Amino acid sequence: MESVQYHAPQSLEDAVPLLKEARTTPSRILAGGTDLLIQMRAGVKTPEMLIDIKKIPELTQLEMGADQIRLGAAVPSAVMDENAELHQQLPGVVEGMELIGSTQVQGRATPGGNLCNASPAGDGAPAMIVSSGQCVIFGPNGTRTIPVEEVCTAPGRTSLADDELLQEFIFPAPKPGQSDAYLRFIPRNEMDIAVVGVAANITVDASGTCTAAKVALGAIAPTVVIATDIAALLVGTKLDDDTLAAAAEMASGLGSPISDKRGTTEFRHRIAGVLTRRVIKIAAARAGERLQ
Amino acid sequence: MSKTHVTTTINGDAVEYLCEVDQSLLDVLRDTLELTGTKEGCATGDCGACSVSLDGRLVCSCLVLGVEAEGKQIETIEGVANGTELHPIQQKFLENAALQCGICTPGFIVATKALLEKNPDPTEEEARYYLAGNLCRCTGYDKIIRAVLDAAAEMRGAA
Amino acid sequence: MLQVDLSFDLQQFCGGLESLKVQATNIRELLEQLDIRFPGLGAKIEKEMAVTINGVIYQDTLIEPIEDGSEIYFIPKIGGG
Amino acid sequence: MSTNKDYKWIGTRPIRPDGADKVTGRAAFGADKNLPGMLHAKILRSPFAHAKILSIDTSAAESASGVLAVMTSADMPDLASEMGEAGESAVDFRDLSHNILASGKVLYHGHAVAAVAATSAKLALAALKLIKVEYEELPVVLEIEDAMADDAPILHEDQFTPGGSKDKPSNVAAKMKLPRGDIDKGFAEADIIIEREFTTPTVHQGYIEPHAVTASMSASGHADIWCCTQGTFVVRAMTAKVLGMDVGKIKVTPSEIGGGFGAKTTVYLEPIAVKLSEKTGRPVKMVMDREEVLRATGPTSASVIKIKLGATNDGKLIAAQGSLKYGAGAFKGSPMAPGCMCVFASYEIPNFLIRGFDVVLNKPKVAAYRAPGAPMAAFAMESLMNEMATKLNLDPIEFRLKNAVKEGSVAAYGPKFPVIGFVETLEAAKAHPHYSAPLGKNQGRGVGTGFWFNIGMQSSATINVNESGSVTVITGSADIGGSRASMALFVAEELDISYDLITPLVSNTEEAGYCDVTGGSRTTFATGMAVVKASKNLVANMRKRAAKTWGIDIDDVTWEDGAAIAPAAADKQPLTMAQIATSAAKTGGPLTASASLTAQGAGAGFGVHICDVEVDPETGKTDVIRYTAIQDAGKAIHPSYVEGQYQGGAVQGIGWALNEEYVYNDKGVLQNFGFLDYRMPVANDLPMIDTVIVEVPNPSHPYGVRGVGETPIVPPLAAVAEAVNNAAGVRICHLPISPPRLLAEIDAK
Repeated sequence: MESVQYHAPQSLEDAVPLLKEARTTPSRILAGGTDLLIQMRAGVKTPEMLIDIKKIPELTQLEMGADQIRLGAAVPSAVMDENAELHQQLPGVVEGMELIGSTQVQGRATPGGNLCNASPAGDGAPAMIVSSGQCVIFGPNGTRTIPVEEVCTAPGRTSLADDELLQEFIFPAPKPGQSDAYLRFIPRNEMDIAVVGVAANITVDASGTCTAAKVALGAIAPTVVIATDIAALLVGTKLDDDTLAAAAEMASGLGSPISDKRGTTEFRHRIAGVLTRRVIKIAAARAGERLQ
Repeated sequence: MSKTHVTTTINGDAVEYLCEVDQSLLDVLRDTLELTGTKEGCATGDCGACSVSLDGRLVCSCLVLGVEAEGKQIETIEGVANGTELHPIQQKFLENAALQCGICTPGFIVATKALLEKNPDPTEEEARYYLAGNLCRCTGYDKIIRAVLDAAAEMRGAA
Repeated sequence: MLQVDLSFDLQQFCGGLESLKVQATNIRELLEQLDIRFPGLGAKIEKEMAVTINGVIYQDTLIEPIEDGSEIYFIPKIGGG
Repeated sequence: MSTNKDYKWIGTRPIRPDGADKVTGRAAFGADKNLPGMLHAKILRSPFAHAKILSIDTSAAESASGVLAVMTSADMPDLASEMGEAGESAVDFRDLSHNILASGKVLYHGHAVAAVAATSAKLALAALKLIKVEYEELPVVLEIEDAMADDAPILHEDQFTPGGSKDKPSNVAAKMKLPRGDIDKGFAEADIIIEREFTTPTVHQGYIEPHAVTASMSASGHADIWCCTQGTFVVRAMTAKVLGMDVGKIKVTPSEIGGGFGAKTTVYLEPIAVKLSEKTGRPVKMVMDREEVLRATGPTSASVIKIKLGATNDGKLIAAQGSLKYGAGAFKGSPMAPGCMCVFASYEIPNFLIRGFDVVLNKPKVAAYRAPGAPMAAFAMESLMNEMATKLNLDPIEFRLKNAVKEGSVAAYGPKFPVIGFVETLEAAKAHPHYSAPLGKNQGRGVGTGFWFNIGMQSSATINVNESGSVTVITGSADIGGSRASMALFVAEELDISYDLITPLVSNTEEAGYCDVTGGSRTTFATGMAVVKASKNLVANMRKRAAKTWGIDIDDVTWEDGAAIAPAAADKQPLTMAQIATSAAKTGGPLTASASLTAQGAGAGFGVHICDVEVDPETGKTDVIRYTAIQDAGKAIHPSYVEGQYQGGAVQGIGWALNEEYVYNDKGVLQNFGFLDYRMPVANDLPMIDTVIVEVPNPSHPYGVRGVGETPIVPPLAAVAEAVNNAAGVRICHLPISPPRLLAEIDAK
């Protein structure tokens, strides 16, 4: 039996030879491990090399700048949750991450891991997308930056090459009157996988009119659905009940949700609408509070 | 099959062990180090029976690799009591009859300790939310939550 | 005499008889008497059923005394979780 | 009867004797036993839910690295079909054997086919992949009514319905009929008749500790088994039977048990571990993982229950008809019979007809789960009782009181009830502040009641007195919920000594006298009876020792305050238990006492639950916001653990009602095989569970005890469903009330 190799590079530079080796050796990046370890035990993933990225400083730092927020790919959810400023700036992004698993899982789960696991029901991605997150991808030839929505290409698949790793996320700091929110539906109150998850990022002006919007839905398609039509519908309105009802209606028509042990197709369509309406309201209320 | 040498600290003791890369910390604790107080209920991070503290952070030891413990501080149920003197959380679990079969108890106590270190005065709702990753099938959680709140009050009083 | 009422399923074993009178002072004698009238019935009851005497369930016992005039009924043995 | 007496110890809440070890991690559970040189064994399981096994080739696995032995059903004796006593209910040993390792056919996905013992679990798992099994797939049948159909795929070619065709095999393994009066006449006299069909899904007991065993066979042919079980003697009996061994050659030592709820009253691993140990001469350890537990141990039955209920305008039940179909899984033996016996047991109904069906299908063989068969029956009946109360414009508890069974009522299952506490329990529920508390928007309240017989069976106890006067109490009854505390309380009360002087032990099958399983709510009742009897024997012995010491007649010696006294002889200072123990050598040798019995007269238990829920009408999500469980305990020995039984049972019932279910695909493959998707309630799904302990003493027990463990899981299904009905304006007949299902119901109204 082949034994698995384990490497925990201390810097991006140290990671380069490992990433090069990963071109020919089946490898996995180990962040929090909360998905990977289960997949390995079930025999779904059989890497021959694990690259533990948690000792690389760039991947574990959380930097709250005036213009942008830099979130290392391997920052545990619990650390995000404990950062009051991050809560204030990107409440939806925090919500997405803190809904993943239990307190115990929170201590390990990371935004980079959640995104690169590429589950259609991943809780992290929708809010990161609506908050215009960018991913810095590191490889032997340097870095490249892509929007969050370009990382997942299909369930379990990402656009990262075998010799690349997700280094960090960069979010623009929200403007006055702008905020985000994430809601998901699960049958219990914890410990479940999203049946549907919806994120919204809303900007309002002093009159309460929506001036910009972004809505994204998880678990209704193989990858996150960015609802540009809904966003277009919201802009210019005061997010009144009729508008939200119309948005909900549109959300219920989106995607191609499956029927499985977690919910039926019809149910997912319905819930997508309900959550869309509710999450826009929450994001709008938060945005209003940020007008000073 | 080559094994990796790991140096770590468990309940204050310097510990060295050899483990395979794909071996979980839970398996190392239970099988290699014979610290069987940490329990396995699912091995998928869904029941919390294997809860330990890793560098002060509550985790499921089934979702941590043994090799990842290198240089870390680990606390398990075996380190909660001070010798034969029970920790107030342990004492309150007993007084409140917060266990029936007892398989989930080590995980609950380790998790409760983490909770109270972070939040010495949790509401019932906060306690329930924090402990939602610890499954108990015997008690319906009522007496566990009472024990947690009772222990919190006692520890605040003692502090 | 004891009043023995038979459940529907036991009635099938006894040609549709719904109840009968038996002279017995304990469960062993009761089952013996039933076996004499319906060969195999006593053994079947001993193996598969519990005896109720005036409503109290007796399971796995042959020696329980039965007072004259008691009401007897047989029910399937009960387990539990 | 001594229930009006003030007790010193009975009814108090001391810390349980095993508690300190359980809060410090010292307590050893099933998977905690290791032996030098131990091997690890793993099981190859069927990838099909129904298939013929054409061949099994284990040669490659046998020669794989680290592998010491491979086993299939060919290594076990071929047993004839034989119903036997093992555990709580009759079991067919051939079925048991074939469930442990499939023979000829696999009957469910995950059915064990072969086992490998190797030097590590990892190597054993790797070797499983080398076993070549040739299958011929057969059509799969998963639903009860599909399995009953004429053209259904047949699981067992040699199984015929009793009273049915003798040529055509059937999946209906047993039928039952319980009639009373004339139902046609009864329904003709009814003013209101309601008829509905209810279904419940397959659900699992969900204990947190997976099954685990370590076994070691000696060269002399003696097997040692360490395992987590509700009954060591059952493990011994079953293992002996399926391996063709004598029970005297098997010793079973119980570990602490991490939950059972009925499911750990049978064996899956033990005979395999013993046989592999015999083959290798090494100890063998086997531990299931969670997926194996869910796929291949016994959940409880799914059910299809149809009930027609007739009442008169004055609120009296006049007629009832029930058809109860239970899925047994791959082998006969669902809890159909107790379900039929329970369904109408709580009410006086002059005319009824109950029919039951035990149906095999391609799912794992069911095992006992808390009040087996009763929760499904009560879900149907109590739901109709609630609906009928609404139609009659009666308060639902009032309606039940009008029809409740009491002492002297003839139970639907035949006999007359002795002293029971259903009326008292209903009255307590009615008087509880919860029952009249106001409700908010989208909130609703429901009640449900439950009944369970409770059982006695065999128990033994031994008490040894130490030279200091402290005592050890030994029984063979596994402690799943705190029974050691109860045993110590009985002894403290009887000997009139401090609880702290008593060490209760659960010992192995060679050192403890025979005890049947801990199940059926019998341990505090029956093993408690044996402990009380042994205590009384011990007191008699100690009085005798004192009489000898004093040279007076034993009848002149009484026992008070933990000491022998001679009330008539003022010059005789009381002899404390410690003094008697210290000088025992001089008065006849060590002090020890034993008792064994087949306990009779287990008192029926009745419970009433009140549940409030809040429903999100847009998502169909239900939250339980208040819950009260009221139940007759006869006498609560350690009230905290009685409350714990009420609370735990209620929450298992809430899970059953709201989210738990086995989800299969059409190939019979379980889709939700982990705790993530088999959704048991977590801490923040629930409110506190209030309890009320009603005490209507059971005259057959020295302290009035009734079993308390089973009943609490019976009422919640209907109580939750009714609360949802009232919150959302729907009528729930199918469980679980998962959000998609409830939303569809809300849409349909």
